[in-house]
Amino acid sequence: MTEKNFEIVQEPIKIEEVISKVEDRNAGAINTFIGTVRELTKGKKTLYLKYDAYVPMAEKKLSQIGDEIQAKYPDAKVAITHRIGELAISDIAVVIAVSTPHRADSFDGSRYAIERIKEIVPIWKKEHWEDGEKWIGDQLEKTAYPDGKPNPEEVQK
Amino acid sequence: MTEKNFEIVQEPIKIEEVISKVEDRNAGAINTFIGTVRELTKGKKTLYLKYDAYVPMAEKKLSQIGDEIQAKYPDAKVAITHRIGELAISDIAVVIAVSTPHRADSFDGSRYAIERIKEIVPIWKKEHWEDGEKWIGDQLEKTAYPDGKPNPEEVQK
Amino acid sequence: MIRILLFAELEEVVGKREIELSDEEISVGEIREKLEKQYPDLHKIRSAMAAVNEEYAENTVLAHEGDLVAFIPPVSGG
Amino acid sequence: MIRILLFAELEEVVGKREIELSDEEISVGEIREKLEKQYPDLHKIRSAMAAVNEEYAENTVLAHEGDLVAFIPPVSGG
Repeated sequence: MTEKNFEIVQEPIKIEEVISKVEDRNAGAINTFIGTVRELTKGKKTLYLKYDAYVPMAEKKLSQIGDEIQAKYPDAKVAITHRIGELAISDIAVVIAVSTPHRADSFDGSRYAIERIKEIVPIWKKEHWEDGEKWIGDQLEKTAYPDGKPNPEEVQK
Repeated sequence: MTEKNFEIVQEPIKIEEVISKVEDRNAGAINTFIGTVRELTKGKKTLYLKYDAYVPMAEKKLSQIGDEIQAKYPDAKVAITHRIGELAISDIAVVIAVSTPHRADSFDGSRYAIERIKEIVPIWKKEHWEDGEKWIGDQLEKTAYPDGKPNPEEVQK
Repeated sequence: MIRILLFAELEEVVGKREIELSDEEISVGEIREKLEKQYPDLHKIRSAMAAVNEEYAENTVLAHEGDLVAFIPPVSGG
Repeated sequence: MIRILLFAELEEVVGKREIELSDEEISVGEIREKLEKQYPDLHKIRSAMAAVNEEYAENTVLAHEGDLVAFIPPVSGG
């Protein structure tokens, strides 16, 4: 079996292909999270994004996230594909699929995966607007670094 | 536009078709919940399921769930397709897709939808085992009615 | 005439999905009693929800000539 | 020789993704200081995470000849 459950790809992601990797006779639930490029972020209009990654480490960390989910839910199956390169508005950046026997665990696993991606997986996006461009360092959709610099407490971690 | 966002169908559900109904330039997140037929439930081996529905009311109630999600998250788009008829192990019974600008809301909306389906949408499944068959009245994956009868408090509601 | 729809186990007990009542006006609760008298095995109708014209309705709701009343056992979609 | 990888804004400041250090043994923290001295605009390397051979590493970790050390600014995948 040469199927890879944790991948960084350049081409458009086929959602059903990712989902099919987690299908299982004892799965009653599959949760899928799809991250897409949205046009407006904090009122600013994005023209397109560029994603870059430290590919081998990123695939390793995606796989680690899968292991972490299985440690919590031994019957879970997990697949994650993240795309890099230039993406237009509405393009799919990431597809996460988590199957479990019961539905609550599939939601939890999928939610966990997207949060962990934003913490530990070496992938970066650069937003391109009409009036400029910027690498985004906003793992948790909370912090923006308007001056391009996190504050001291954040550096400590 | 003849596209229906809330449907009861007889044929296999195409996941990407449901997802495409909620795509939006300002959606950054799409959560998809897929309910599949699992082989084992409480140790019992299911051979196949039969779903039946009160179709017009079921579509109306699915649509109401969409309205409830939009009341909470005005930017959300919701699509739900539920299949009825005979389903084999691993077949898809329901696909829910919820798109929102931010990811947390897509998870919440999708989770809300599946819980509400199990409360208010007139759809029933009948499990077929090697040694028998039974209509399941287990909306919330908590109660089974081994004697085919809910207890008095449940009747009151 | 009032049309009555029965689903899932209720349908199986009665042997058909649709029956008719000749009443001009009758409450949902009275329909339950009437049907259980007519079909003694239909006790599960007590725990079913009811809908009049595709909206859930309490026992006190009145159904009239031309209405469609459905009895909905605990649902199990998803 | 120790290979150093720089990503995103760090890569842009230096103008290339990969540089090399001739050290035989050097700590991650010392590499940060050395690079910031060499590239004064590279102050953001302070807030970057570091990885040695594809595993996250603290400043005290020692890199040796043949190791691959990456500096990983705040990530933003997903």
